[in-house]
Amino acid sequence: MIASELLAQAAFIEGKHPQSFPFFGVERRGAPVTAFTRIADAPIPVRTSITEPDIVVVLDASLMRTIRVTAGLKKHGVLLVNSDHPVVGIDKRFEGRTATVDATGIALTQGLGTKSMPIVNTAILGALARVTGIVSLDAVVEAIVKFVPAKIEANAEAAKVAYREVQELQAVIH
Amino acid sequence: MIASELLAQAAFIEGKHPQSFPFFGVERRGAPVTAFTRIADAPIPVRTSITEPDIVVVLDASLMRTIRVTAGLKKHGVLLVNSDHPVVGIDKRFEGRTATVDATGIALTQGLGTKSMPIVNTAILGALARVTGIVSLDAVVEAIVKFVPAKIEANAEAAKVAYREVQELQAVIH
Amino acid sequence: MARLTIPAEEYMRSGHSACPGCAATLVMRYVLKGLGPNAIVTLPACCWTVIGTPFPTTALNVPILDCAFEATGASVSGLRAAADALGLADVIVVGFAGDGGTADIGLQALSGMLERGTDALYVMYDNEAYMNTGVQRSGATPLGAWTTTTPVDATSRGKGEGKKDVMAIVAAHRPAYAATVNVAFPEDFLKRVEKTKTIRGPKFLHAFSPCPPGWRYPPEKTIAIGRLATDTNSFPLYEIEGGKYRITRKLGRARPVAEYLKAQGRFSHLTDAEIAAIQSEVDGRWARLLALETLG
Amino acid sequence: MARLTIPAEEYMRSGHSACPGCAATLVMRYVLKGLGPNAIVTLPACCWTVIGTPFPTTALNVPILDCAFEATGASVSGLRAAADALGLADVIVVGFAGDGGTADIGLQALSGMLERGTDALYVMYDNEAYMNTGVQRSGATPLGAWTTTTPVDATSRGKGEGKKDVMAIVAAHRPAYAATVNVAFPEDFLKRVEKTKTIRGPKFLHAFSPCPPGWRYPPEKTIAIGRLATDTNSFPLYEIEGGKYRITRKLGRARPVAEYLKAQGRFSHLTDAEIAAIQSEVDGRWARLLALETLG
Amino acid sequence: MSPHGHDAHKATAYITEQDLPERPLATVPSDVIKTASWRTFLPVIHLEACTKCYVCWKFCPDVAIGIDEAGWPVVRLDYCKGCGICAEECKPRAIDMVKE
Amino acid sequence: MSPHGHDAHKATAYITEQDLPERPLATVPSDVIKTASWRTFLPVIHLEACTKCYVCWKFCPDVAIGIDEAGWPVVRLDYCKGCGICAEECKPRAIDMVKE
Amino acid sequence: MPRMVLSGNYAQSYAAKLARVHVIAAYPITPQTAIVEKLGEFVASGELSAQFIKVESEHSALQACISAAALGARTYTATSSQGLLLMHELLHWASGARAPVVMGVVNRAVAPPWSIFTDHTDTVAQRDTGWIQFYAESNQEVLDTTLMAFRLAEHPDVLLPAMVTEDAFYLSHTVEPVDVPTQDEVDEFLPRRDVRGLIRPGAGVRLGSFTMPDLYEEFRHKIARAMERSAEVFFEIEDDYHRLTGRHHGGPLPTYRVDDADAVLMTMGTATTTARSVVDALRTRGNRVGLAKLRAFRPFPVKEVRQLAATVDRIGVLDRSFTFGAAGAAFTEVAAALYPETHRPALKNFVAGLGGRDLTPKVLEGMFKALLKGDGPEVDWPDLKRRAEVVRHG
Amino acid sequence: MPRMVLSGNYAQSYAAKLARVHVIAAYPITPQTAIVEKLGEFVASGELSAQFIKVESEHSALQACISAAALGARTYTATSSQGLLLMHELLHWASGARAPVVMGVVNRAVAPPWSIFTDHTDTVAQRDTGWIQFYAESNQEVLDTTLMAFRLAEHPDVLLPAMVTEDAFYLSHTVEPVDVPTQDEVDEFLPRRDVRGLIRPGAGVRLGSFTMPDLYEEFRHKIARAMERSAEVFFEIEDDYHRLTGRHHGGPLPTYRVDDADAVLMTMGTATTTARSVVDALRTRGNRVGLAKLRAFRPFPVKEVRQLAATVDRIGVLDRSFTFGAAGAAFTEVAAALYPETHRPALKNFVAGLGGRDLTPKVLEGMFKALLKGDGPEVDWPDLKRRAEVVRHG
Ligand SMILES: Cc1ncc(C[n+]2csc(CCOP(=O)(O)OP(=O)(O)O)c2C)c(N)n1
Ligand SMILES: Cc1ncc(C[n+]2csc(CCOP(=O)(O)OP(=O)(O)O)c2C)c(N)n1
Ligand code: SF4
Ligand code: SF4
Ligand code: SF4
Ligand code: SF4
Repeated sequence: MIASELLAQAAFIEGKHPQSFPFFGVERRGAPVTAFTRIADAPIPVRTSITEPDIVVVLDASLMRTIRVTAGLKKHGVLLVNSDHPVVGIDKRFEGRTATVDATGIALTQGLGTKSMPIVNTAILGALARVTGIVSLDAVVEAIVKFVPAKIEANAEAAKVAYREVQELQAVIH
Repeated sequence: MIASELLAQAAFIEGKHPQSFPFFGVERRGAPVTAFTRIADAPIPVRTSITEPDIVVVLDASLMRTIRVTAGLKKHGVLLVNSDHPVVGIDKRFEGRTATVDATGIALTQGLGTKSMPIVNTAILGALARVTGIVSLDAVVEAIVKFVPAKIEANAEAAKVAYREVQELQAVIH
Repeated sequence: MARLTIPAEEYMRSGHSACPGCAATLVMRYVLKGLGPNAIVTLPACCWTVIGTPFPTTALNVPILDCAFEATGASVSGLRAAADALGLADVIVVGFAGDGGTADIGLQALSGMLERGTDALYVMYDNEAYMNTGVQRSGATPLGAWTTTTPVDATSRGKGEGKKDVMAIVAAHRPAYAATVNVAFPEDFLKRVEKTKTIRGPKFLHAFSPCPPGWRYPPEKTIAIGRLATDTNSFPLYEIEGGKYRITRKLGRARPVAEYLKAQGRFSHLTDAEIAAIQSEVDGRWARLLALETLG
Repeated sequence: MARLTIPAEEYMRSGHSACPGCAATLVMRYVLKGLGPNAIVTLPACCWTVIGTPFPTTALNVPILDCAFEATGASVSGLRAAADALGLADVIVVGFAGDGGTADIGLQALSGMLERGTDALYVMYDNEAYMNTGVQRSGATPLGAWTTTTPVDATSRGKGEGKKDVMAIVAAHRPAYAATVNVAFPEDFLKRVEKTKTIRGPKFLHAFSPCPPGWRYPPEKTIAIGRLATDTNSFPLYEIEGGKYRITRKLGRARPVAEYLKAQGRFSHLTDAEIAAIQSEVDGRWARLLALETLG
Repeated sequence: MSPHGHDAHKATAYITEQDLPERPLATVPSDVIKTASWRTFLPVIHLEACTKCYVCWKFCPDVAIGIDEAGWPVVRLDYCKGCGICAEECKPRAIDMVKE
Repeated sequence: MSPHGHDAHKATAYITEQDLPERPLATVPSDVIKTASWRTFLPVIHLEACTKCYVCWKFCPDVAIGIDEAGWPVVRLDYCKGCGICAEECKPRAIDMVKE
Repeated sequence: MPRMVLSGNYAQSYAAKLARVHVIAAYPITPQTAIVEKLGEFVASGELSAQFIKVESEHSALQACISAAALGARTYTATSSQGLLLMHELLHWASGARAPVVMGVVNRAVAPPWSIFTDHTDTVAQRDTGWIQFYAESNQEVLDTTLMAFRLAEHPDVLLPAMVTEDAFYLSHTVEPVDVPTQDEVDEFLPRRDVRGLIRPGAGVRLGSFTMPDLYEEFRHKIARAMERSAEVFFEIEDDYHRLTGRHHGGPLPTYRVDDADAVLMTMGTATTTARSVVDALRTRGNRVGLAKLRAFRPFPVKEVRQLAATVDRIGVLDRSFTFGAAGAAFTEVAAALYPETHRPALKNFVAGLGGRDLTPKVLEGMFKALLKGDGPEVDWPDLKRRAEVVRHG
Repeated sequence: MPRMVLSGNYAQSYAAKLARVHVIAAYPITPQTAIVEKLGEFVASGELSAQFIKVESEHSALQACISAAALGARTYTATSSQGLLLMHELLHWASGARAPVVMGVVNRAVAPPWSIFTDHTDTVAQRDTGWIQFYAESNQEVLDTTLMAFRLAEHPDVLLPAMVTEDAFYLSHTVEPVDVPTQDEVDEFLPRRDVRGLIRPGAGVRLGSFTMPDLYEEFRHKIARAMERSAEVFFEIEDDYHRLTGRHHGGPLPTYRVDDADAVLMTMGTATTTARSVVDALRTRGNRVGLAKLRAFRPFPVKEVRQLAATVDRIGVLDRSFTFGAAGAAFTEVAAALYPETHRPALKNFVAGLGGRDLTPKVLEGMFKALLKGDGPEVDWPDLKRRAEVVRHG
């Protein structure tokens, strides 16, 4: 279950109306993919891709070498990146908040996935909960318990650790 | 090539506009079939089955045991039957002319088909030419020469013999 | 009643529309005699679509479900699944198709049925061409045979390719049971059919089905030609059970294939050399069959 | 340049969209290396439709003609006929399809191509499931393998049916040539491909094509697993020419099939008893192959 | 005017849309159709030669040989199409095909 | 916002209907698409251990091993997806996979 | 009635499960795959007692369903795009045989060129096959309509196959909250199938005979009448469903803010949701616009379209497909339906959103504006990427 | 130009032969069989130098043609009914790949129940597939139109597949005199195919790639424009053909005695011939009636229909097929075409002649009379066999 769908489940647990969907190229493992999630208090009134997100989550920082992940991101939005070091100088035009979490490291510590294919979904959600408050950590953990088919403990733990360890860049460095 | 199509070719040779088509059940060998031919001096202005023919030709007299072949036949039309004996008492309402020809006998004499499956098409056409004059014997023979794939001589001869031997019932016997 | 060598019950009715002398009717008659009243027949486009007589009449005492020409195997699986889901366990599902509907356009659906292991009987009556549409070549038309699409002509000597070996294709799927049957040998035919009732899984019968107009021979010769086919090893009778081949009718010495070929108009153009080539092909296939039998 | 054991020319380009470690790319790469620049590839729906990269890019240096999923064999015959009619005799027509597109939905078109004797090469790259749609069972999925439609579960132990024997089905059509090839043995692979260039008529290659995400193993193991498949007799290498079988890679002693199975997540649920059953199935098939080789 | 077997249903009660079942479901036994009209030659069984082997019964494609109470084969005249198989296969040659 | 390989054509001149060929005929070589972004680990070849056997070249699914003028294998960084086959198959273990 | 976060695909699977289908036969195709995988799981885990036929093609899938239905089974299949096209012969077959098969379709573009994204060509091109067609806007509607489709298809006055479609990815892969009825509720709404008159073991009957010209036309007319009746029956069914679940999706042509509207846009599928918010936005800005959702495309809601047109002066019809050599299919049928009316609104056809092109609020707003202005061509492709220059031919 | 007595089927075969097709791939089906058998004979006898592919299904037949066409071959196939339906996926494919395949179709009813007789459902149901469609009235028209279809399909401004249809038995098996052009004449009219831009040995190109949402719609629009252009190109081609052979069949919508007509019947295929004689008969009796033949159904002749309607007050459209849940397809499209017109004739739809039901002068006369009277339902099945009693449902 991909992160965006789990996020939707967590939001739902909190009584929100989530809408979540992948932008589906004909995905091949390892190829970069995009997914969108909308969360609102009432049913979502649109069914289109999101071109101007409030929050961008990057699960693989290496993509940032070739792709401008902040394209469309609202000026005062949030960028959350899976990375073991602070990411800087991404986009001079971006004035929002940036946070990083070593989701890969956390996942591997929890035994999620393999070295070449770590499964970082749950860790990143923990971090997202902390940085944005859009869902609570409790809801994330409950969603994990309900919908993750295997290694529930480890996944829940990954979310919790990430929640603790996520680093927000205190100042926007240009 | 079935008799109706050969008739069309003969009529065409004489400068007429024929239109000929089978009523096609999903024919199985041996099952009775029907075909229609229209012949005119100008293109035929209808494309429907013929329900009120001027001429009815019966290639297998045994059908007359179960089927009223004169159904629809115009009151003063012509009925031509392949039979080795005069056919009588067919239909009291029918007031037209009736003729018979032993096309089976002629075909077998000419070596056309087998005893259980004689090929009577060409013989019957010869008789038809004589009884109705709708096409000439010459045209029938020419059509045979041009379009019959095998035993051309024998087929032509069958037409000629039938032309000679066809019997018209002199009086309509009720 | 008197001593009959095959069951007396008739599930095929008179009044059907087959050509005089048609063997496809006997295939149906024997199959149903063997299976009894629990059969449900699914029928794609083929001569039998017409033989079965037009609406509102029907020539069988068991149900017929018409299906698309190319979909017999799928129809069979659908019926089986429905019977199982509805608790109609006794139903015997029968797919009954011609060689064109089996070897060509319906091969995939048959393959699917075999692969997924549907418990049912598939009967291919093999008149070696598309007869319903007026004698066009099928994959199962034998080498050298005339059809309207394999004309005999300056550049063409009847069919240029060999007969598709449907039994070998079926065997490659490792079905529960497969056998060749021939209407000229009704008792043997019935034995095979009855055997299918005792075996679970996909079963296949390849039924030889001479066709007077399509093969160009007089209708009374249907049985004689059927006999010749087997007696010349042109159509050997064998079964395959759990992968094991067994020849069910072994001849002392096969008669020359020329006898079989010469009885039919569709082969009348063949030269002696061509006949000899066919003979050696038949011999080769027979030798292979014997070898397969020993293979086990 | 240095001493290479297979041709240096590349007809497959970088930049393609295959998963890391995908063997289907190597199958294409080797096939085209063997055939050279006169190949025209017709491609049904399969992973390669995507691997080949989206419009306006293309990953081959030779033409690709996309065709309907189920119609590769027909597309091949169409291209061959056109090439012949237009005097493009040098063209080598290649149908390149997955196992689903060959053994299931495309079987009929393949059978047609074989039966009518089209002079062309058909390559089935066998990743043993529908991978493009995300790992569903195909006829060619082996017994016991997990796929999304053969779940491992209380009532279900992966695929319940055996692997469809496409080579046997092809062989039943008596093609001009058929062979199994394996990307783990590139030199042998190239030999087979090059041989197809010397033979007229329908040719078939069954190419083993491990798939990391579908088979659940790390991408670097693709070649190792390919090797194991052949070294355990799970995927023996052999050819069939004019009906004669020849094993092209004979082992002293095969390794236990468990080694092959245990390297893959899709088999990780198998019990020892289940593995033993698979072993005996593999042994049986190998014995039969040896017997077929002696048959001639 | 279309005098063949396929018109047999005209003998039935299916004439208007309202007569038809909602689905195209045929239910009338085909033996309402008499196929005698297909016949040119008729099999005549000479019982004195008949051995009651029932080969004729077995091989008749039209189920047009019946067996009477005494065990004799009888031709069901309504249905025999005259293919001649019975006569051909009858070993003791007890059947003749005669032109009607 | 859809940052994967399938957007590579955005780098090409195909933008409006008028740029397109009448038929859906693709003509741009796929190597305009750089698949480096798929990679997590990078193969590093230690030439001192390399025997020039070219196993790495043979088995690379992405044609991402080139051979330089001196006959040494080189990783084409733009295309290598980091599958690790080269490292796995290199007998003398001349290739390491290193996290980028 | 539990509420779950489900994708459109899972909404299909849950509906089929709740309908207690007897037989499922389906073949994978993106983006339908999850429907079938989920059903496979239900069967494998024993949650659903059904026969799952693993077919080798969509053609076989539908034949298997038709044959199973002939024996009395409740059957379900699902497909998309090429798979649906491959079924075409059997789509005709299902209606001719009066087999009440229910099918989920994920609307996806047709090849070539290949595309797996939303486009209505696949189902629109089946408009002549005698299937009832519903287009869904949300996953809730997918689930509810599928359940209604079973009851409608099997209704003795109908006996026709029915499909429920959902836009690729916009529904198929989008998760959102869905109220899922309980098994008891569904059992009440949708009792076991009534199979009187079908083929029965032991009976000398035949379904599908060769039929002569004297009766074939009459069988066609029976289908025509059954299709007409289905429109009426659907109202009853929707009311029943409403009573049971409290949900009503508004019949074949639900409307939104049309009462005083100067211009109404007619949409199918997910474009409706976004269009609705555009209506609200435009209304806030003083534009009197409204929306009509073509939920049932077959039978075509002629009466409802006429009713709507009676009070509106401009109607735009948005087709997410295009019939070459004609116009968008919905547009054509709307125009034909309104032909004999005395009040005839100006009609415009918008062709957009093909092959997965996003139908953004902006594009939809443009349509409303063009409607209000009344300019532009009769058939417009408003979102095409074009250059100003002269078109090169050839 | 020799005159021969030919069936409609042979008219197809002669046209394909005269077109010097490179590749033929076809599968037998009644009543198309003779087309292919005859072509087979031409090839076997050496009269035609072409590759004849003996396929195992119609699906494969069309794929073989599409692939052959991609390499530059002129290709021909022929089918009917179920065969055409089975091709459906590939019908879409041919237009998407812009393959100028020419196909002869014998219009036959679709199963179940089985019927081999005339009915237009098979081709009408392909109206959304992007094929050019011509319906022929006579064997002469079959031959002439097929030759024109080759040139039209291959025209660089068009590049679309085209089908020429003929009614089962009424043309397919009916022999009548036909003027057959000489090979020289045809060679002049129809030069070898221009194959620039197609796939070529040695080139790294690909036809049919996966395409993302940013460009798919644009390819569809290209097809739409090509289809539009084909209407114009056809006029040129027909003029050329006329210059060469002296024959002109009157464009996409030839009319007969419509100038002062109070009522006009629109027909497709062979019903036209009989209807024409009915027009004459009624005219003799003082009824001002006329006839329009819908010769081209795709592209639909919107302009010509509008022109016709400008001067006529009542139009009847005869459909030899019926779209369940809507109306006859031709009727629907005529109504849609006339929707925006100011002068709007009363329209009536006659559905008749299905499954081989004879369209007799009497039935056709009834239609004219109903038109003139202006009574009866909007959509009428005038020749249905019904009882007076109340209809039983279910
Ligand atoms: C899709 C499709 N294509 C073609 C046909 C026409 N058709 C009906 S029966 C038949 C031939 C059947 O041949 P075979 O299966 O050998 O049976 P036979 O007629 O010889 O008994 C054909 C081609 C059809 N009904 N459907
Ligand atoms: C008629 C049709 N049905 C289904 C599909 C969807 N589909 C595309 S590729 C594919 C699986 C292909 O499997 P396989 O041939 O084994 O090749 P692989 O993807 O494994 O390489 C499927 C089911 C399709 N394109 N067309
Ligand atoms: S054509 Fe042949 S198979 Fe068909 S009914 Fe006649 S004899 Fe039988
Ligand atoms: S899914 Fe498997 S076969 Fe397909 S591209 Fe990926 S590795 Fe290759
Ligand atoms: S496999 Fe290793 S030793 Fe061989 S060429 Fe490559 S790096 Fe060198
Ligand atoms: S890691 Fe894989 S893709 Fe990269 S060079 Fe090695 S084999 Fe090629």
